[in-house]
Amino acid sequence: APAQAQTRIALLVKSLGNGFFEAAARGAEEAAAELGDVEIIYTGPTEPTAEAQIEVINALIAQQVDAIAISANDPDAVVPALQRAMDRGITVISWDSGVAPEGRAMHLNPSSNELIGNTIIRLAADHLPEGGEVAILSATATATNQNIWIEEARKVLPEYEGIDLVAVVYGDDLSDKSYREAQGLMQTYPNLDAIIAPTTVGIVAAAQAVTDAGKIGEINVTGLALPSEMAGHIHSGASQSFAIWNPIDLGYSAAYIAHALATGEATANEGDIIGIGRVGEVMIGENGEAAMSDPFTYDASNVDEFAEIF
Amino acid sequence: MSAVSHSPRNIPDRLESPFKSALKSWEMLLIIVAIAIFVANSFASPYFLNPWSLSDATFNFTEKAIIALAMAMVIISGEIDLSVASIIALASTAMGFALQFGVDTPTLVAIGLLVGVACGAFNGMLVSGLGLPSIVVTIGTMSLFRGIAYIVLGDQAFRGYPSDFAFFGQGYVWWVISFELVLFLALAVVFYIILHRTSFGRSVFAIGNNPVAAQFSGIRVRRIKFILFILTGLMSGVAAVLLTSRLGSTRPSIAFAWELEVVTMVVLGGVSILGGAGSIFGVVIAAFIMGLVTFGLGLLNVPGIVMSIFIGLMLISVIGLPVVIRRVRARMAA
Amino acid sequence: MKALLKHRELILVAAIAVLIGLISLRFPAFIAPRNMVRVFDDTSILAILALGQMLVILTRCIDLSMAANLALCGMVMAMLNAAFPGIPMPLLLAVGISLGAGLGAINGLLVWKLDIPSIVVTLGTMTIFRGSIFLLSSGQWVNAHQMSDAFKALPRAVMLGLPVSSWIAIAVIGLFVLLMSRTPLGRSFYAVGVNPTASVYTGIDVGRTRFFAFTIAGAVAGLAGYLWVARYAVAYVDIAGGFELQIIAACVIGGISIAGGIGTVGGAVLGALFLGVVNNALPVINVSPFAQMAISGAVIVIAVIFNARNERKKGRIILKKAEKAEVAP
Amino acid sequence: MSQTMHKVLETEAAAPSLTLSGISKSFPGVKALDNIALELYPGQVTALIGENGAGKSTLVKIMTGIYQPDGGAITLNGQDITLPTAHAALGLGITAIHQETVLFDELSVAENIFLGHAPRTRFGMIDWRKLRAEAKDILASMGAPIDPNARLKDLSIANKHLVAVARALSIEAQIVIMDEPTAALSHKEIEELFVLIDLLKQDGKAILFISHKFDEIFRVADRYAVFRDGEMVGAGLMKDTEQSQLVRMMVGRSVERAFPKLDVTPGDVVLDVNNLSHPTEFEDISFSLREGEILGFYGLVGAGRTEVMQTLFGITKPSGGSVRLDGKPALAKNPAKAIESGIVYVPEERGRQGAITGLPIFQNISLPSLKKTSKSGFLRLAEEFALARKYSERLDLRASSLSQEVGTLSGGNQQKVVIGKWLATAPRVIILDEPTKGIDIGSKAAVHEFISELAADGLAIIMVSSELPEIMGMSDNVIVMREGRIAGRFAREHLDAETLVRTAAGIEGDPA
Ligand SMILES: Nc1ncnc2c1ncn2[C@@H]1O[C@H](COP(=O)(O)OP(=O)(O)OP(=O)(O)O)[C@@H](O)[C@H]1O
Ligand SMILES: Nc1ncnc2c1ncn2[C@@H]1O[C@H](COP(=O)(O)OP(=O)(O)OP(=O)(O)O)[C@@H](O)[C@H]1O
Ligand SMILES: [Mg+2]
Ligand SMILES: [Mg+2]
Repeated sequence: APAQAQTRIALLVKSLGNGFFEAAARGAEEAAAELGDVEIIYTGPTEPTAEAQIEVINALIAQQVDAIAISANDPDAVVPALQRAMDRGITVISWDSGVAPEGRAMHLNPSSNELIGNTIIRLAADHLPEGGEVAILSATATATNQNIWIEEARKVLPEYEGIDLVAVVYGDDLSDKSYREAQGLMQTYPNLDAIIAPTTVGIVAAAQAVTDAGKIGEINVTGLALPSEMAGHIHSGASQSFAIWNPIDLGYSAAYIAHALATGEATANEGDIIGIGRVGEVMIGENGEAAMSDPFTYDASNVDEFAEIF
Repeated sequence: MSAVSHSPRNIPDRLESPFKSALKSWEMLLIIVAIAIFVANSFASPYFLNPWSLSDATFNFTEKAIIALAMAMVIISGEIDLSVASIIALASTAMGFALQFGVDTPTLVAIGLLVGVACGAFNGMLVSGLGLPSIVVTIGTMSLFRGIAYIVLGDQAFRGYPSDFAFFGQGYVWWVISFELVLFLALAVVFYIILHRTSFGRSVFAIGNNPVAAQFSGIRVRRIKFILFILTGLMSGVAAVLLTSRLGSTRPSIAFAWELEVVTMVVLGGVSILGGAGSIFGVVIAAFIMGLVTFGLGLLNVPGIVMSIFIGLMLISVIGLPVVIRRVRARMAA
Repeated sequence: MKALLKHRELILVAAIAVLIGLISLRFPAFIAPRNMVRVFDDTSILAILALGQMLVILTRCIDLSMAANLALCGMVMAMLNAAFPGIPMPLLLAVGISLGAGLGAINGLLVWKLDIPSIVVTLGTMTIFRGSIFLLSSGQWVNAHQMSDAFKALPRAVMLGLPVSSWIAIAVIGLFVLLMSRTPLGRSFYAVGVNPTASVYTGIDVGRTRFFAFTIAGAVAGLAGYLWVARYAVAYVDIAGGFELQIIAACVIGGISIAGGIGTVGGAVLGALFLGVVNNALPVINVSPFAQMAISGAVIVIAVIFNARNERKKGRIILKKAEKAEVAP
Repeated sequence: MSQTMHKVLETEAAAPSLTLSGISKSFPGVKALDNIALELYPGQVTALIGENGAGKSTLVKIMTGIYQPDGGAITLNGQDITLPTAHAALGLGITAIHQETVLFDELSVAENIFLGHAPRTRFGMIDWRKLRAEAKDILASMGAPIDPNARLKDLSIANKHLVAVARALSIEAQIVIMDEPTAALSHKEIEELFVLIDLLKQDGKAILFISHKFDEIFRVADRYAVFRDGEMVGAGLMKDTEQSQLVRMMVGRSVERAFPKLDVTPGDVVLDVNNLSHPTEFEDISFSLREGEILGFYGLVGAGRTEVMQTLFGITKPSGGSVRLDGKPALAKNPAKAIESGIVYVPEERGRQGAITGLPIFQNISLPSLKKTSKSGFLRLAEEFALARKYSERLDLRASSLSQEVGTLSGGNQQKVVIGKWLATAPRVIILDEPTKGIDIGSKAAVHEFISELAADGLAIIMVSSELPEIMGMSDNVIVMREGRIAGRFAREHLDAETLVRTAAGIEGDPA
């Protein structure tokens, strides 16, 4: 049994069995090792729903963990449960997929939403010098962060000459539905030039659909994904490039911040600066949000080396 | 029986006292299982035996269990309702929608319950009115109801429920005793009486055993089934109020995939999925068992999906074991 | 009966035709032969799964674990392929299909030997199978580049204008037609569904027949598991999540009576095609993504009502005007 | 053919083809069979008789591999055999027509006959052409006018039974068991069945024939075996015994005359039915029923009597006509309404429409009377038990306790529960559809006595029956139905078997 001296930090994810979160967990462990007296509890529900996540929160409260770092399935639904946690003296932060301000001390964005929104459009635009039609294939229609990014993307769209966002469809993070939606896009918009999928299931399915439709070279699939998942499609040319922030760093940072706040080494008021080990430091912005780093772009040149890692 | 005695004059009411048969009953087995799990948990985790923890744990199942009470009656009558979770979604959406017009808490609750009843009535109409198989009907309405919620809400969420509304899902009646728990236990008593102490309940059993003979016996089969579906709808409405209040917000994905957990609860409770047999008491214990198991494993940070393996195994073995035991007994006897 | 079913299948064909017609009004390219082939190919997985489910439903059971079975087999095959790309495809397929059959057999045994109601059994195994995938893969994905090209290529290879996956579906359909119409086993599925008691008296072992239904359904799920992971070139814990309901819906739309004993291969396939057309149409005629769920729900409800109208039995014929049973002298 | 019978009796020496010894079988709470020994001889009919619950059907189920005996041995032509499954029994050429028709509604007649032993093609596939042809032949050989391609669903009960017989014949059997094959058959069809039985005898098949009807037994059987409470209490040659002796063995006491009809002078008209019609089932049915009257409805199975009665009870909607109870319109919308107004119907299909086999006896009996036994919707068990005890005792029910599940009672005892449950509602008009179908002499007498008592108490009674003696013994007036129409009306004093049968079969119509 862990000595009570330790700080016990729960890394609570949307649902287990997702490469992205597995990587984040490894990052958290890394941080724990650096910090020494920290135990990481990596956990999550079966289904990616708020109700299921609340059950896990209750269990964590009961264990009197010192901190909960959550990537939420629903920004609002988990608030009451997290508030109860805070009432019981547990430090709560959210990361990746955020929680409404009243439900946590601070939120760590993998990167600033503006940057991500901008990046996913840029990824497409870079390969469309004289403009063209792009469509977005998102996760579920209720996925918070995807929706924010799409919003941001819409904002910056005018800055990109001739890039025309023709549709936003939802693949619900189901491979068959995403695949079908991608096929639908290719049919509805015969001269589509790029599909942007800011979600890993979606981008993989879309790349596959493009490959199967024999449209490699015509349609560039891009968006957010893990190198390990996209390496194949980069080489096949279905995808020129894609971006992701380093999930290991994200988990690492979340653990660092949770630890700092739980041990009182730091506070999370607007303007405060919290050190996050090798990643550097973050500054708490308005309504308690902070951004970790810029998304990093992967293409044929570097995808393989990272595919080994995450 | 005929072999036992030839004189018709002395047919006893029962062969053994109700008490003795109770000892052999399914419920007894469940109680033992429940106690076993409780003890196991308290050894497995130092955090288990803490009133607040246990109180929190009850929130994990009270809403489902409330639906299970009505579901038990539907299943005993030989039908099933897989749309309950979607009814929650639709009812909750309706409440959130009304919220936009700034209605007060009582009205909110009323709306939630009404929508529940309406959905139940729709199912009931299709099943008992048109005589359609409930399992497929409710698989359909399952998508239909939630689908409507999606059309209304899309990717939006309804927030900002009045603070007094929070009581239903977050309030405590006394110390660690939550309102949800009290309401569940109260409803359990009500349903126990309805099912086991009234002629309505008796009719439900009769229908589940043999709908035709029940009809020939002057039981209004269709009407009773209709009522049962409305009852399930109503309880889903209640659950919608509680859950919405507990989450403090509404999204169309609310209560996703709950229907199977509710059915699991009912079946664990010893209700025959084929209809005609079961008891409310069993369902109540089953609810606590499932709550205890998931919470206990949660304390050990067993991943949710592994937990579900456990529930699956429990479901099969709890239903299967008695059969096996009977077989083995028979073996030894022979 | 036969006549009635034929009749119903014709209606279903008509319905699908009308549906396609309407869609092509809004989106002409939809009826393009190439697209029709695509739709059929996209539906092939659902179709063969529906056939498996049909057997189970005919015997008055239901299999909620088919999608989970599919996912588990798919994952196992993907992991094997990733670990030992050397394994020849036929062998790998054999492994996958037998694994599926094995899992189905577990359902079958529980239903047969412990006579636990199938809905309970498969409710349990559904979660158990899913969980096992997690334990097996420890949550990791198997991604496109980890799979051998042969693994991914097979279902896509085009023969005589149709992808192999479509041909596989067609072959399965053929086998089922033979099974159901010409073999004692096939007939016993009907017998058990129509009247279990009578089946016992007739020397048909009800439990054993159900066991075979589940085993075949499992094997079919195993096959579908391969087609799935190969087509979408990725395997992870919850692929085909919630697909079990689609499968049942296809059967219901196809006029397979949930009460058992009534249903045909044609019906199941057409039911699947109907759903396939709807699923493929909704994206292209850009219906609001939020409306899709409601629509498919409505379709199911309407189908049930419709089938019931066909099945409703009229009063018995006693007045001399007509007893069909009499042979015309 | 009576000659053939004698021939067989002379060739007494023949060794038994099937021998049962020491067969025992217990069910929870019942010893259904206790150390039974039975021999079946080739070319002979052995009648198995015994009260309800004596164990007859249980023995049949053991001989056909459906139940496994707790102990005992079975030898076929001198070799020891075991019957682990129904399949095994069929394989050994043991075939049975069971008490309840067990066939497949959705399948064709031909397939019903050959399911499980269908002719195959070279490739082991089912040979449909051959199958249909053979089915046609068998049905023809029985003189049954049934189309092999028809769906069983579309057949009347009677024809269904004939298909069951055809199935038994389709199997190359040396042992043929018939468990109350005539219960649902009409006079005419019973005659045809007896012809078949004689044919089977000539083929040297050994036949076990179970029936509660002594006239039939004396008509076809060469030997008899009597069961009482699961024990074999006697066996021998029919020619050395007579009815009273058999009855005494059966019940262990002698039974008073079967039809204790009390003379009641009917009072005022209670029920008045006018031109009741239905699109497919019956046409202008008109009759009136008086207090204390027993109105018999006779006809061949399939004549549509049940349908008429079920319409009066609110199960089926008529297309026209009127029903008046005490002069007031009383066409019930549903059974509940009918019961309220005082019309009750004791259904014919015990298993499907009468008994709720999963529930205990007392709950079955109290079910239609719940309004009475409960108080403002709440159950009162004491009342229910009282009610149940009253009627189960009056009907001489055999059960281990009132909490025993009805499903575990024998056919006859289940029927008593069903009748009891309707009498318990204290109705004005009671409709009994085949009230003594499958009930043994002892209980039959009890039921008949009871019926006429009820009549004496002023209850108006309709009795649908296909048993001539019962109709003639019990009815004040008789209505004969044929093919959905009333074919004749007779008053008690002009009742004569000949005419009734003729009218029912439509041999020479003499409408009243
Ligand atoms: N499945 C069963 N479970 C428990 N008891 C049974 C079962 N089947 C028969 N019995 C009992 O065994 C005894 C014999 O029943 P059986 O049906 O053989 O009587 P029977 O002679 O055929 O009566 P009937 O003339 O009414 O058909 C009865 O007491 C009955 O209650
Ligand atoms: N082909 C059939 N399919 C289903 N049920 C049938 C069929 N034939 C008869 N029955 C049922 O058996 C019972 C007797 O119907 P039947 O055709 O014998 O009319 P009936 O004249 O009332 O016969 P009975 O002389 O037995 O009263 C009815 O309850 C009827 O529903
Ligand atoms: Mg019998
Ligand atoms: Mg009748």
